[in-house]
Amino acid sequence: MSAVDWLILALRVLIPLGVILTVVPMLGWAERRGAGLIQDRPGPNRVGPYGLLQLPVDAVKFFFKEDVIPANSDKVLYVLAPGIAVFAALTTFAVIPYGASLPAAGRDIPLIGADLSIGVLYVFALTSLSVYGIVLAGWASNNKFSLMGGLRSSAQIISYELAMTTAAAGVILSSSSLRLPDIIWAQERLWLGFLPRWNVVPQFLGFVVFFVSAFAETNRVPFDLPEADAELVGGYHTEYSAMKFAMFMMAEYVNIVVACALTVTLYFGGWSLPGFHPEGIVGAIVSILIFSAKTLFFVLVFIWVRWTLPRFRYDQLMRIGWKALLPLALVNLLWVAALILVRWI
Amino acid sequence: MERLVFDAAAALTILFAGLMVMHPHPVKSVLALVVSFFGLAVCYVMLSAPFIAAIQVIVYAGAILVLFLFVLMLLNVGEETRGRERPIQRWLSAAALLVFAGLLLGLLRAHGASAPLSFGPLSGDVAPLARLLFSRYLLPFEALSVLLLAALVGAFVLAQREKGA
Amino acid sequence: MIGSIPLGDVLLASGALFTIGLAGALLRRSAISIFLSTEVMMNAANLALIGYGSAMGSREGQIIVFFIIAIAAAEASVGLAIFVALFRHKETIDVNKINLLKW
Amino acid sequence: MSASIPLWLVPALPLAGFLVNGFLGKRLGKSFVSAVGVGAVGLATAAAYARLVPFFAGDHSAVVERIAPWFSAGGFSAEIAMRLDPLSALMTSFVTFVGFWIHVYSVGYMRHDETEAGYARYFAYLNLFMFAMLILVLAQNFVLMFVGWEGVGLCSYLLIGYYYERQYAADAGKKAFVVNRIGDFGFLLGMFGLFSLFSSLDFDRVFTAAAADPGKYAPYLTLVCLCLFLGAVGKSAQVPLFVWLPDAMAGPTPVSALIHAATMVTAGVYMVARCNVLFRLAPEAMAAVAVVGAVTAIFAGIIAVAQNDIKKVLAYSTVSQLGYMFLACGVGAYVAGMFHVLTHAFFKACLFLGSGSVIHAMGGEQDMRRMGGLRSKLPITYWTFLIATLAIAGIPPLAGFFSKDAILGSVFEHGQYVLWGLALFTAGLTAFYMFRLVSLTFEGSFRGTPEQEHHLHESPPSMTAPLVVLAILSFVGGWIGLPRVFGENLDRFTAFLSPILLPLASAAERAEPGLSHGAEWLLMGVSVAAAVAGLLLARSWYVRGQGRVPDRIAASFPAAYALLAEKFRVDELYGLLFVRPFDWLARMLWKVVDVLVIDGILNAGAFLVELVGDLLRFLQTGNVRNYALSLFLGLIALMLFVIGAV
Repeated sequence: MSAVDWLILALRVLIPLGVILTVVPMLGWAERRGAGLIQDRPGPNRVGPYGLLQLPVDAVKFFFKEDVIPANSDKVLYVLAPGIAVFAALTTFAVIPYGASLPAAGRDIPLIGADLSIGVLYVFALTSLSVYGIVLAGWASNNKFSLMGGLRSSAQIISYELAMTTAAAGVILSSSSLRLPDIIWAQERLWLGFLPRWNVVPQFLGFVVFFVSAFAETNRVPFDLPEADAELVGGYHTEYSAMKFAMFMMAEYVNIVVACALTVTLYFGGWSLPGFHPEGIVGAIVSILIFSAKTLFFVLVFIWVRWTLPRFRYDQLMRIGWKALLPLALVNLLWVAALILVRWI
Repeated sequence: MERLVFDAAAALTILFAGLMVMHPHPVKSVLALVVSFFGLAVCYVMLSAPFIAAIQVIVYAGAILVLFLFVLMLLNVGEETRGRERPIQRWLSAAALLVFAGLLLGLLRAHGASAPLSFGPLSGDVAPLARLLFSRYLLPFEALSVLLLAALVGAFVLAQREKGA
Repeated sequence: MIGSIPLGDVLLASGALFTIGLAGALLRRSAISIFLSTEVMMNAANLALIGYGSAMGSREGQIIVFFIIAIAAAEASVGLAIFVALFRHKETIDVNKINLLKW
Repeated sequence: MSASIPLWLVPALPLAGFLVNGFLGKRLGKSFVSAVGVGAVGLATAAAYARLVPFFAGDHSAVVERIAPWFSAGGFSAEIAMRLDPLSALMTSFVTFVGFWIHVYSVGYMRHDETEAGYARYFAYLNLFMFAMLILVLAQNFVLMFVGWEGVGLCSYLLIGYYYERQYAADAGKKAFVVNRIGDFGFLLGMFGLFSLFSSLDFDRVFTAAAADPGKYAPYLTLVCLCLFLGAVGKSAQVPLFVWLPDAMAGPTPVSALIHAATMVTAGVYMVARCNVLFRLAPEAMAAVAVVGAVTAIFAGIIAVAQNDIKKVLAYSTVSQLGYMFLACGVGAYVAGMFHVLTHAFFKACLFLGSGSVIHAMGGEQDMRRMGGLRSKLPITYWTFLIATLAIAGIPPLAGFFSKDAILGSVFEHGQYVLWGLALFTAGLTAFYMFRLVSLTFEGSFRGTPEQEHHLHESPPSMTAPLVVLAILSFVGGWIGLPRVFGENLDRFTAFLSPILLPLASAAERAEPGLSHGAEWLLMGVSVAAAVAGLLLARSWYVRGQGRVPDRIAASFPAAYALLAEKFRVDELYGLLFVRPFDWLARMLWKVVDVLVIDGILNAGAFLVELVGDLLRFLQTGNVRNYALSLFLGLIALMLFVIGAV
């Protein structure tokens, strides 16, 4: 590999990373503005136009607040936990294609961090690792509320991962590949001349299960039991403050972005649009924009849901996971298998 | 290059496995094992078994060890206490382990096994593996699914609180 | 990928891992630690299987490992349920204190 | 001859009756049980006679009907096959006939004193007996015959112990069974011997082979025949195995009549006659048969004199008469023996049924000393009983005279004068004790309680009808075999049976008429004289003398009388010789072998296991890690072993 190749690889990976890290604080702003919108109140509007400068102010605040490490906590793990959370969230993005290939420097550069043959599995592997951040945070804090949050998180994520994977298995089945670019390519065309060949059409049930599970996986309302502020003060991050707390916040938003990107990739054709054939640099840029738009839409749905729905009880959460979503995912899988059997897809 | 990565990952695996055994606190043990298994997954990738590597991370790190952690936290198990026990178990175990390790080393040395792996026909693709799994090994696969169901029911029954208790 | 990993490395790693797991199983007192150690041993075997499979150009090693991992999952769930039930009765999972079957 | 009715139907019908009564009888009620029980045997009789009448009238050659292969093992095979030849035809004719009338009699006899279950059980067993007896008689090979042989033994046991709630009846059944086992053992040994000699147990093949090459088999046949005869001795209650028959009177009286007088006990005679081809080649065995028969005849006759139980007298009389039959067989006069079997079946059945009628009237009383003067109260019983008594005593022209005379004549003819003397004395003895019985029972005045006297009544028609039928046959039954002195062609019985039961070769070689007419008349006169003498003596002592003379004799020789009254104490002797030693042996086996040795070994084993367990249990530390360590040590050992092996 030449130096150019290395450079391209680095850019391929680092640019989206940078974008995400930039976008995430903006999501914090968007969430608060969205909350204001939905709850009929202003939200942040004092610092800068539309409160946009709130972001750097908050960042500065996080940097300079006192970083408290509780006594009797497990210091190493306490410090490690938020790192794990952010790391697991960010690395997931590596296999998600964020655009069509870019012709540049005499090469056809795929717009993806790492084109793994087991892309989907990689995503799930890292998602399952993300639970460690929360669990460890809960345990290391040596705090009852934190521990409860950690416990809830571990049980919840394992439970919903089942439904999520099973729903995704339907997509894998219909695309007969674990590579995410393959999955996108499989959704490129039209059905009957007008219907986009997106997986969401035949597998709407699967999409619903996947998306609902994504809420649980990211610990978002209505499944934010690990931090449930009404019961557990702050859940697993009760003891955290300053930058470490910021890292948990960041991990949460990165997770949301990744979950949405994945949803888009699996069910909504990723960067593709029916009738759109990316050509050249412009095509690549357009594809990136399409992907970003789709992802942003689902991120806004996340925010919308957060300020709309109440929180479930823990037993309700478990019941939905095991008795509703998992069976539905299985039904979806059977349905896809049947469709393949009769050669409709 | 591959050998270097493999050896590094293997060293990491062994190091953290050792840490897991040494550490008196079960929670730390589990965490050490997570790292160790992560290293093992890297080893699998290097041995052109990416699917197994992914499964390793998803099932072991993502499910089994989380379950361990869950139980440890639920039971709030603390550090191992040094109970009174006859030392014969320790000494005999240590001696036997030394003998065993010596035997393994001897066997490795005697039977070479220094030949490099031939990766020729093997690619990291999942499809051939799936084909094998769903054709020749279909019956074990189905049996396994029954086993998992049985384990599910069994675990449920075992962990259920006894009625009236 | 170009194969340049000697089988000996794989087997050495596998053997070392197995011995470590064995040591843990023999020397630890916490039932969960022993259980973890057996997992290590199982993974050592997995590593050897994958190594041999690759060396022989066969995928059957991976198939076996796949099965082993699935069985390990079943085993872990039942085993942990047993520990939970045990802990409820004995308030401990120290195997030195669990000796109801003593003569 | 195409048979319209298959032979197997004859035993099958009683079997069906047994199955119905045995399994359903309890719920069906007495009338239904009677109908099934009597009907099955009646139909069997009808079926048998449908075959027998043409057989008697026409061709007498043997017919074999093969029904099914039974089993086959190695070189041995047996089939279920039935044989109709003059001998089996004769047996079948009276077994079915007498059996049928005894069934009829049983309806009256058993009706009142049994529960429905007991009644059904009784008829079921009786039908089963008929089945077994007919199998025995009709069998074509020794194996099937043995089935019938054991079957009748079983039924005998079951029916003797019919009143099983009474200790003595149960004991009597057991005794009969055990004693019969000794005989059956002999029979089995004989069968084994035959098979090793002839490689077959089929009658035709065995007898043909034996007849074809006498010199080859003769040396072995003595032993084989003695073994077979041991079986006959057991079944037919000969010395020394006769002890069970008197005790067998514990069963219901019709059973005594059917099984222990008319049919089953003659099976031994039938078997010896059936094997006459073999016995003929074994003169020593024949001699044994003759001597045993003669000794039994006189021995049982003497005992009968001093018995007071009406059924016991008849039982010993039966033993004695069976001795006669064997005596005849022993001297080679198989025809005479079978002739006596036939006539004996009639008059002895009649006598037993008559005694049953008496017992019935007396309300269960069997002691003759409490009877007397029943003649007027039970006229039909009395007259039929008298006819049968005259028949057994050998008064011409009744049935017994001809058969007994044929035996005596044959014995004399063969030059066995000692045996002849014994037989002649027995004839007189027979007349004596039978008239003693008649006198004590029917003559004189009633000696029982007033209650019993009030209860006295003639039996119902179902009981008297068989009596009359059998009495008539006791009268005329002998006329089918008139001796030569009355005319050359009158002995149809001999003519009928002679194809099967050839006279002894030695006798055949001699001049055809062994005895002159004069000698024959003389012999006849002597036997009649002996009978009449016994008869008159009994009348004078017991009717006119009121029993004073015998009392005086008994008083003069108390020891001898006691010995006689106690049946020569044979039972006690056997008790001393066999029962006690076996008892002791069993006790030893129990106390020493079982308790000390076997239990000791067992307990020692258990103790050892316990000891080892006590030591080894310390390995059971209950500590999982110890177990894991031992597992691991085992692994190392295994590895070392494998490395060493490679």
